[in-house]
Amino acid sequence: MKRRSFLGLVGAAGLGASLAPAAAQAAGNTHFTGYKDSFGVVFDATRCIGCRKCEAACQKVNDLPTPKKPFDDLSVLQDHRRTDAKTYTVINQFANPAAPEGKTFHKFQCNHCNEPACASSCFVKAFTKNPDGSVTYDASLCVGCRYCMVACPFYVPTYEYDSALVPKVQKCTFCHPRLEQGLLPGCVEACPKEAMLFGKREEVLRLAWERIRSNPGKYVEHVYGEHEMGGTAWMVISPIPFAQIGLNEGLGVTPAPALTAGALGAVPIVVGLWPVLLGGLYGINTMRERAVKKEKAEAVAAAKQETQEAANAKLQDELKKAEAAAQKKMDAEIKKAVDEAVKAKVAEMEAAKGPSEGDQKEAD
Amino acid sequence: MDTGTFHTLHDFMVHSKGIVYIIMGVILAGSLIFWRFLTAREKPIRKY
Amino acid sequence: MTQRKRAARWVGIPCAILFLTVPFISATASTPGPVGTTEPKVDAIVIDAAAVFGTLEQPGVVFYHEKHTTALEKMAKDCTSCHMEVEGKLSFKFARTADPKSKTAMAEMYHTSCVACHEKVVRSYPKVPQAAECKRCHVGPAVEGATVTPKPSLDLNLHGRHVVAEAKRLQVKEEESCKACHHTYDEAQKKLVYAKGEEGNCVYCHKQEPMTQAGRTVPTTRAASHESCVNCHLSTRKVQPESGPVLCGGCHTAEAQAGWKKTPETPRLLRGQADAILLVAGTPAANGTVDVNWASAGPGPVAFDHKAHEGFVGNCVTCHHPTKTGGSLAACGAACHTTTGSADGNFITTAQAAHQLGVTTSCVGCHTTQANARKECAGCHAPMKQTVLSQNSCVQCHEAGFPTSGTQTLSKAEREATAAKILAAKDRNPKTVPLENVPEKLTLNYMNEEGDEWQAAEFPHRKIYLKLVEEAAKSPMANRFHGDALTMCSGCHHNAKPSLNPPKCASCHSKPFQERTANQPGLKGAFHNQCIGCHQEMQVNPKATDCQGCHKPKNS
Amino acid sequence: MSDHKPDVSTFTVDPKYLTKDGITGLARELTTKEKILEAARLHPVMATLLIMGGLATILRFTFGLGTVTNLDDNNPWGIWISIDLLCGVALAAGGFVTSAACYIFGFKKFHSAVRPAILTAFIGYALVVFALNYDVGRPYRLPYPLFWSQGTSSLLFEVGLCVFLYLTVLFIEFFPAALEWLGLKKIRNVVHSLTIVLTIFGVVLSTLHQSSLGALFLIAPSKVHPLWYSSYLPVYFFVSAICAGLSVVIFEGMLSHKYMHAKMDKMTIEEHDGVMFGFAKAAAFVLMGYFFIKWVGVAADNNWHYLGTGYGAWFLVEVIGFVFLPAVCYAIGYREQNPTFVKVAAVWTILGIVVNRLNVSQIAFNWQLPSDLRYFPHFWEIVVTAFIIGLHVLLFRLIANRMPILYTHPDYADHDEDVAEPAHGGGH
Repeated sequence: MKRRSFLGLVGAAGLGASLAPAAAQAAGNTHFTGYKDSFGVVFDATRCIGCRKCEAACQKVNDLPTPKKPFDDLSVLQDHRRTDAKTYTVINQFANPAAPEGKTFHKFQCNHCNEPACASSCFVKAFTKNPDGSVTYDASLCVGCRYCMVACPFYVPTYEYDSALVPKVQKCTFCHPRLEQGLLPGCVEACPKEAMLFGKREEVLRLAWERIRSNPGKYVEHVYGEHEMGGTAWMVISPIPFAQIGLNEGLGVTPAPALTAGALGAVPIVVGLWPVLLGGLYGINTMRERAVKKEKAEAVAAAKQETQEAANAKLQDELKKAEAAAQKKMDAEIKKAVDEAVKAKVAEMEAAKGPSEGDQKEAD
Repeated sequence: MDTGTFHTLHDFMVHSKGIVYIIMGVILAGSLIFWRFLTAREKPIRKY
Repeated sequence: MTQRKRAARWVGIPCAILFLTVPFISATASTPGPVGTTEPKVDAIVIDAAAVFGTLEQPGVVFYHEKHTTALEKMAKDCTSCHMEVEGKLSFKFARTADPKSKTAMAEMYHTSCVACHEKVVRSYPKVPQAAECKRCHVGPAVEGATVTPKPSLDLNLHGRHVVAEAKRLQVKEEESCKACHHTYDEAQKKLVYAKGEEGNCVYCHKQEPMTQAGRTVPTTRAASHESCVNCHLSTRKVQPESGPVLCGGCHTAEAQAGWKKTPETPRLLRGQADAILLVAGTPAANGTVDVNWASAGPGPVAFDHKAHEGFVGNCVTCHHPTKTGGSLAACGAACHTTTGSADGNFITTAQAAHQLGVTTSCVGCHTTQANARKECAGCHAPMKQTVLSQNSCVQCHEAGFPTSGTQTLSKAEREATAAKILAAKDRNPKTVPLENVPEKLTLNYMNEEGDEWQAAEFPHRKIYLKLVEEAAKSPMANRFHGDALTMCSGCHHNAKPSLNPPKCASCHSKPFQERTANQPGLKGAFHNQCIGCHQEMQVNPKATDCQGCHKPKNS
Repeated sequence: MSDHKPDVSTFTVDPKYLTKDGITGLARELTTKEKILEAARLHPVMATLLIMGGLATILRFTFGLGTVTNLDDNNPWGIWISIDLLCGVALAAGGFVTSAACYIFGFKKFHSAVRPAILTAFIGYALVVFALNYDVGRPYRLPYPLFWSQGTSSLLFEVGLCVFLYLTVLFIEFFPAALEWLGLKKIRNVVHSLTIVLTIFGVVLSTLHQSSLGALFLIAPSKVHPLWYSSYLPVYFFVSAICAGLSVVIFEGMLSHKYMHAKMDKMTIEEHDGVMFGFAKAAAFVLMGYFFIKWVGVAADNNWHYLGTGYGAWFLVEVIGFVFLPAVCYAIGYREQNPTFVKVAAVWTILGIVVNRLNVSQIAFNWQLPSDLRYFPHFWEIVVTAFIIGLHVLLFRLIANRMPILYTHPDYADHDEDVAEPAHGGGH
């Protein structure tokens, strides 16, 4: 387990403060300011002349395929182009009547957000915000879901749609490998006009504002990317409103992870409370059912008993009646039998008297 | 560089949500076990 | 059966609710969509006169004035078809001289007049909107502001032409023709009178919004100018063929304005101003005298060439600008921009009024704007920072050699004389360095690295220098303010002390993006920004992306 | 009301495969040959779908997404996500809704609806996962987020985890049917005793991933039209999924009664009207609640002015035409006890859910892009989606024709009395 995860676990257990004070961070009130001393670039649209040297350099240092039209063919600037899996940066031309030759250019590439939406959206952590300011992509983790492309407010990540089984997401890397060697990004180095001001982000931001302030009227008084989506490493200063050089001015300043923090925060609460609520509902229902069942059972029992008793009573009654009837019958039978016996005796006696009239007569 | 502090909100969230997911697993298992513990004696008591 | 009936009723009710609510919601919800992209027409007038009485049920009517005048002309009709004439002057209100008192009366007036005419002309113009076709006229303020772009202005040359014309018309001497237009309001007589020597610019009294002054409403610039100019042009037209424009397009398009005649000489307008005056910080008095306390008078007085500026600027109002409620031709520091500021001057002090950047009404602000406006100057001037005044620039205007302590009272005549003397002594010739100090060609041979695509550029140093000198010589301002011969060098050889042996570019510009000098370009950036930036600003070849215009490819 | 009598004439399975006992519908032991023959019996439309689907599969896995889809760098998600995933999951909500109603909320009279609903949901979820294999670039890495590299800050991780767990739960819930079919009494009883726990887990997991599917779009406020983007998106998705679940159970019952009537037992047939009207009542009420909270979202972000635009009109069509009106239709159906209204409302609601999911993920998504950069599905994308839907129907029929789904297995009829008692059982 990584040290960070371990400390986090300890922190979660409430011991973090005492064991590792350095790691203790309260989320509710913590403000993340990004990597100190990370690099940044300010693209100065007043300087860019649309020579496409940066595009050529980018293709060269990143070993990208050679495009159909050569880089010195400036007619492509007429179309509004975007980057693709084989191009990490493009220059686009925009009309600006006030500029020399009536044109202003904008260089499009990954802006390397301070809080990258691609990284925040990636479900396999394929994107990393590096301490040097670059946002890089690890193809060995990528599943190819393209949620990063949905999430990116700048439409930066591109995809190898022509690859059937091993497509990669492609985007500008800020020449992360070159930065590590102490070299400048390819495009920055190639620009004949130094239209890209490279340095520590904080420093180039300060210098950008210095340029704006010391040339009143030359620039729109805003550094695009200073606060957009929580700030980006690549920023733009422009002589005309940013919307007119193809930038979305309505992005807001909320960093991407903060946009989803609320929804993610609700997840554990649902997990924690739903079983309680549902268990409770279930409990209430079974209890009610049980109560109903019990009542029913008792009612049945009572009814049964009542019936039994009624039946018993009736039986008794019947028995008594039957007994009485039997007695009566018996009495009648006895009486009848007695009467018959008496009659028979009398008849016998009469018969006995016959041979001896005298007897019979005597018997009457 | 990795001193245990976070420079970006993203890093912080990956870390903290990771722990929260573990806690969620614990909650699901724990609530089940606790419910069993809670109701285990109901049967005998009901035999009045 | 009843079951089915009941069910039908249940279906009917929600459907009815749906049909009733959906249009209502869509009608009330405002649609933030793009504004009309149609080309604004100069003669489009939005008629929403009834709006002063409250919200209108219909959007305003967009009325194309020129379309109507053309149509009327074809029918041999004139302005009086729509505009009423009072005392020989047209009222520029439609079909009335005074406004009705209620919204309905106003609307009724327009509807009756417009519709009556449209009904009459429907045979010749079958497409004209008719009575019931509300939406064809009430299309809303889609052409907002169209009628005032671009605003015509009466510069000194045009003013001069009017002076001559008015003198001829009124048959008076030229200097007496002012009364034709200039007036003030006399409260005692309660009428407009001409006051000699008090002529000012129209906008000092006639503002964008109607202003109340002395209990009466002063018409807006728009109303006043249309009433005065157009009526005068119309009446002149009756007696002579040549007169000023009377239709919208005659004044309100850039093409028309460019076609206005110009006299070769622009006459000066004399209102008692000095040719040159010494501007000095102190307490001004009414007669032009200034009490100066030299100890607190700042960096020395300025000798101001008023006469020359009249010619450069071409009008009075650029410097003698109107204020919210008035304006005057008095000296800046006299009443408004005093040394400590006053409410009349919006608490802008003399020093601020002279030095403020980013405005055209201050001395320095106007000078920097001028330097950037011409493409021949912009190569050097556009990249110069314009947020602070450089420390060396004070002496360009502020004269040395004046006392630094004690007090003095300077009369207007003394100030004029001193200024004239100082200005006469100024060297206004173009200054150049000896050509042997200007290298003919430079090869910027810093491109030895492997992988460099191009060969080093050959830089025609002297040719460029001479071209710049030639262009600058055409500008009196440049001749006056390019302090010495080396000034021209510092356009490129900046940030170092001007010298005939300036430091090499590479001594400052080397590797880019060094932490402590990050806003200082590297060598490649410095060259390209300097050369390309200047070529772009001065609109000269080679163009920005023409690499081969300067460099040869390495493999050739 | 009139659907009671078994109508063998509309039953599609060849009567020779039926036993004489038409009520239980238990098939007699078939010969292997008969089994193959039966499996191969397909409607021509279905057969075409399967062939085309197979073709699409081959194309997808040989030439890549670029060949079979109109997806591009601006539009990374097409109808495979919008319909197969978003609609698929929402419409499979019947499983948790029905089992919760029956086992937790105590509506025992819905008992006969549980098994078909669980089966529908199980097949639904299984096919969602199946369809994802087409859409994601490297389907063989689908277990990565669960077992290899957990991107816990992603809503998609949450969705993935829950769908995986819920699929497992649904499988176990469905398992008894298979075990009964196989006659494995002992295991069946053990699994069966888990019913309540599984139901609760199911509700928890469904709440989470149904809502999280909506929350997926929370990260792109600049891309989704303001009328559809709301911080309430997760709530909307969850509540509308309940409506979808209820409607699907009604719809599925409707179809089963039409085509598989002979497979039903007396209880299922007798309970059918009760289930239908009970669910109609619930759906009407939930839909109306959903209708109200949709307006809360509009009010919360003060998006009223958008209602006057084209998107606003479309929003009104969705919210009034596909939420309010079906709710009213359900209500009329319930009040008048009119099955036609209920059935119409069920189909209407299902369409409404599809409209909503398409709106959020396609129509209102990338709304600021010029129309030539917008997405429209490719022919093969539609084929694959239709193929997945066809598979669903096929699998349902295949299983419901064999296993005790629409009837109670006679061996376990008496067990149903205690089905509502929990496994860990404290109930008694």
